[in-house]
Amino acid sequence: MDPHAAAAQRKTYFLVFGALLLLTLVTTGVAFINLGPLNTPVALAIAMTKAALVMIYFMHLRHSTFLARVFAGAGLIWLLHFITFTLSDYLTR
Amino acid sequence: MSVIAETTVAARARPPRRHYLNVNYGVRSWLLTVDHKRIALLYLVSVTLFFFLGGAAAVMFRLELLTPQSDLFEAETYNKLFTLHGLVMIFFFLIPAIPAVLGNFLVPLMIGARDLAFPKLNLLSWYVFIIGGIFTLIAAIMGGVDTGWTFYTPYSSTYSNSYVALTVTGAFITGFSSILTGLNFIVTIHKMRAPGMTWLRLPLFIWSHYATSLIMVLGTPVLAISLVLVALERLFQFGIFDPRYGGDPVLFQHLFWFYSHPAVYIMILPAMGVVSEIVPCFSRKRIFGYTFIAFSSLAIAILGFFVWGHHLFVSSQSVYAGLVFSFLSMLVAIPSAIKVFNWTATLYKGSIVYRTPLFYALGFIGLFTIGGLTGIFVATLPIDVHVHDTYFIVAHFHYIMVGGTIMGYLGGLHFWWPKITGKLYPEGWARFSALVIFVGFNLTFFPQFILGYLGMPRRYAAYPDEFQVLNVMSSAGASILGIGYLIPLIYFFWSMRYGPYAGANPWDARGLEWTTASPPPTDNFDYKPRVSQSAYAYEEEQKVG
Amino acid sequence: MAEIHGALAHQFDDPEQQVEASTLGMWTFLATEILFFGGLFVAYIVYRLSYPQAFAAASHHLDILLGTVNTGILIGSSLTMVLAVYSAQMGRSRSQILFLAATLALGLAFLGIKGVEYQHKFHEHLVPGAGFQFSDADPRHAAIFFSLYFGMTGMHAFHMVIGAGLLIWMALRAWRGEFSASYYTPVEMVGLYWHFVDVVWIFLFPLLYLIGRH
Amino acid sequence: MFEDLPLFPLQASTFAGQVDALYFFLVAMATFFVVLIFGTVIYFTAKYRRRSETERPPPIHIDMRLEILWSIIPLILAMISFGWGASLFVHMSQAPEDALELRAVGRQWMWKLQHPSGAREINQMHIPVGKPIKVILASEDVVHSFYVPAFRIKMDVVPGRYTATWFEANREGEFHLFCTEYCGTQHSGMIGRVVAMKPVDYQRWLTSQAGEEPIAVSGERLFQQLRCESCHQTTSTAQGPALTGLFGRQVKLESGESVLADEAYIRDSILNPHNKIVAGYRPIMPTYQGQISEDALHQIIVYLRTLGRAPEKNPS
Repeated sequence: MDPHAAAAQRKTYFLVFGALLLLTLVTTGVAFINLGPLNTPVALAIAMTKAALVMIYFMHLRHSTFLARVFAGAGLIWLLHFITFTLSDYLTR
Repeated sequence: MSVIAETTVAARARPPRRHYLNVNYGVRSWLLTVDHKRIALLYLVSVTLFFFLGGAAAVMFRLELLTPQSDLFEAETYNKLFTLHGLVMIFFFLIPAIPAVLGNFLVPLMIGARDLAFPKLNLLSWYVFIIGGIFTLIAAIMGGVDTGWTFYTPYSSTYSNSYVALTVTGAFITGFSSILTGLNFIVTIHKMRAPGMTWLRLPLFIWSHYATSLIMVLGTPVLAISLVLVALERLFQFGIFDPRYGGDPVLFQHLFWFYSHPAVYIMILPAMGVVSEIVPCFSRKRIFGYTFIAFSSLAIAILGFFVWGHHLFVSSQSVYAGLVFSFLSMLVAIPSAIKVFNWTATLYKGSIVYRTPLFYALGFIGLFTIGGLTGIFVATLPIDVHVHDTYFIVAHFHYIMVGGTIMGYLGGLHFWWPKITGKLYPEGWARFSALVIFVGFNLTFFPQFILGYLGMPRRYAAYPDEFQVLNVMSSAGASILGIGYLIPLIYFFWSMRYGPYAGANPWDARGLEWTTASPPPTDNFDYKPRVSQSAYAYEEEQKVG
Repeated sequence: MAEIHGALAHQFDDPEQQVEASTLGMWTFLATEILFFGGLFVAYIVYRLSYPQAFAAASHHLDILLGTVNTGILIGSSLTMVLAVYSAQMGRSRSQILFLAATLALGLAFLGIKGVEYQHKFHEHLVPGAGFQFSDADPRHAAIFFSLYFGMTGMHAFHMVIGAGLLIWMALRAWRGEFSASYYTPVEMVGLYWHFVDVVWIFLFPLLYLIGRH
Repeated sequence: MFEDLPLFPLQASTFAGQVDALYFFLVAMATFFVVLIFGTVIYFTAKYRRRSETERPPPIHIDMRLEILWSIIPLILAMISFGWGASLFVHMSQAPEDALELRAVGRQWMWKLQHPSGAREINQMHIPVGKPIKVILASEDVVHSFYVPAFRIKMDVVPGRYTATWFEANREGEFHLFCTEYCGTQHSGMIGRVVAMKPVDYQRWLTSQAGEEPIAVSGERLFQQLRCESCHQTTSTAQGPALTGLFGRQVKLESGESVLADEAYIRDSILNPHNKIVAGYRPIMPTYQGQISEDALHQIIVYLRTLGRAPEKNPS
């Protein structure tokens, strides 16, 4: 890797770290504001953003092969499927 | 013992001087091996032991069921026996049988690789398997467990007075051996294929193992965590499933079957792969509908995760969920039917050679057809209401797991035995035992369909008198089946020592595994495999290198 | 290049194949891990939808300050982890070891704070089982919350402990000079694992600590 | 010899004929395919056996029409069984309003039943033919399953909640009652007898069981013994919501939602009173978890149902 790209890489890591810290404070702060039914969706949206940042930048999915991305997504999609189908019972009882 | 009648030219050749079996000797060379072929043999020995243990339990409770009263054993012993049978057969035989033995041996050979992608992980998976097995066996020796292999809560987590936690730990640990095997296969099939071995040139055995591996990797962890939760509830009164602690017992059933229904496809898909190799070989013909069979394996693996709720039709699951899961379960019929029809069509205008592996494969097709069609019965809601947890279910899944998986496993073992050991098995005895197994199997399990529709519940140590005749038929069949399984055990041992040398390719089969010596060298190939043919090119000569 | 002797395992044809295989293997393993935690998440969602008040009441007994601090610490450890991989990539083994040590220290700090929280719960009789006491409404379902809390965070902590072991192992290997700019796959794989454990926490934190705080 | 070898279960409910009709359809379909596959496999294997070493079978290429045909036909047949099964299942899941309600409790390892008149039975169920009967099921310990093969009905008995099944017997006689969810050591001993009799005989049987008070009366007595009425009065100063006319009504909750006051809701409100607080009330009711048996819960609920459907009132 050439030094220029390497420096940019390092900078990205610190930026992502900053964003993650910021989002942590935001999610804690928002929890104390009454958003009605929206509190949980907002908290989850922030968590997903943070997870995406970690996966794309820290876990290098940005530079990964297509296959690695597919398997990274497969687990998540499968978990969503698991949740949805279990709830198809619980929410219709 | 009569040796195979027509000795092939290859059989008169000499075995290679150096191969994976004699490259080094001693216990250490086996227990520390990272050669996938040796690990396959470690698994072969282990699963065979477990198979006969589980079989012995079955023979014992079939004896008990000769009479309506529970007179041979007390109900408690009976319950422990069927639990041991289920646990051992499912977690320690059916799930690892084909993938960890034949799959381990053949996946690298078939794709032209030197080994699996992670050989040490492969060895680790065997150790994990053995440790899990030891836990389960210790629990069995200390007094056993009586929950049934399904561990339904709150019986397992609170009420049972048997060694649940220890057994659950055993099953939990063993699950990781399955995950490691699946992970290894996925990476190997993606990354280790020889030049020219494109996806659509892969043998169907590989496709079915790829599909199986997806289930192992995506399903098994859910079983693992469910068992952890059962153990936490049992040991520390963590409230998750027991209504006394506010939990919902049906949630366990959701978690359990999210894995355990796909687990049925872990058992059957590899056997389908075996059949897809054997049928074209002995028909001397390309397999019919290659792509349909290949993609139906993936379809079965994925659909398998969408149908678990059909185990909960009478468990107070919502009517809506029941309808959804019934509908989706019906769809499994399609990829299954595609496979059966394509195998049958492969025979058409073939040049069929009668050999034991083919008889097993044809037996598989027939019995799987019965098992699959009765699957439509139990996916149909009102029929399942009546037959759920009766002997109808027992018969149905034994047609799949014994009629399907074990037929496939034995067929595969006979087919690749010459490759694994370099020796031929005695054909006459093999045919005889295949016949005994087929007859014994049907006599054991067909009466159970009738028993089930009559309403005899499963897991009953004692039963009303009117069910006796059918139960006696079933027990008689079980003893024939038991003998049928012992015969191959004996002649396989015999052939290791006295069997004639098989040659590299005794069946004149296609596929990379037949292009190397029997037994293969440690690195599998003495040359660099290159593939320029599609699989099952039986109308051409095999192109090598 | 004596350092990378044996780096290419016999079953692979070239280093590129080896790296791709390792990466794919690790991601496949992480997919497994997602579903392993997934069982807990499913149980959590089912019970939270069934007993929302009890979950909110129980969640108020968690220490939000310690939770937030711990989240920050774990994110910090992810940064040092990615910098350790970066140093390995650059072939700077000294800074690689330092960053691995920093990651380990942050991980241990996380576990320490977690331990303090567990101890508080123990004193407050909030550990499920015979000794469980809960003064607010609906103690039975609050007990489910705490069962899941201990189940999920315990399982997470267990992964952290394994991760800590892996970090020590990687630091030792780096110290022995086994890695170079052309071969650092093991560090990268441990990094993936460590970040994954971080991601799990990123979801656990709002789900466990931040219910009904307003 | 066929007395010893039964091949088909008795049909003793209105469901039995309907379920069996579907079953015969499936048996016919299965037989057709089994004969087809076995026949074809045996025929091909015999006809195309290898006759010479040099034989080269002609390559057969994939035929899309064939593949589509044998994908579509199973799909159609599977959809027929699904549709047929689904409509029957939905019918079997909805008990008629006027069904006679029996209350059953499963425990290791017996069935306890109580009739509306108060008559109690163990491991027996006397019922009149020609009348829809709903059995409301509860478990005191583990999961059991209530199964009467002659009626083709089965329902799991899940601890912590009510489940229910219904049927209408159309044949007099004695039939098996089985537990079909493995429930421990004496699982196979958890069996009983269903006695289906003419309605007049059933009435006669009920009167012979005199001495038991009706369920609702037991429930009322329990209601007083447990001092439920001290809070759940009809006056406006009451600390708990009035229960008259509660059953079958929509109840507005403190959380803003509203729920139907059915048996599950009442059961949950007694055992987990803080889970669903009625709008306008404080969470002060103690839980009766562990202090009240499943039998007693059944009785209280039946009593509360007899309180009738009073005109809609503002609970506060």
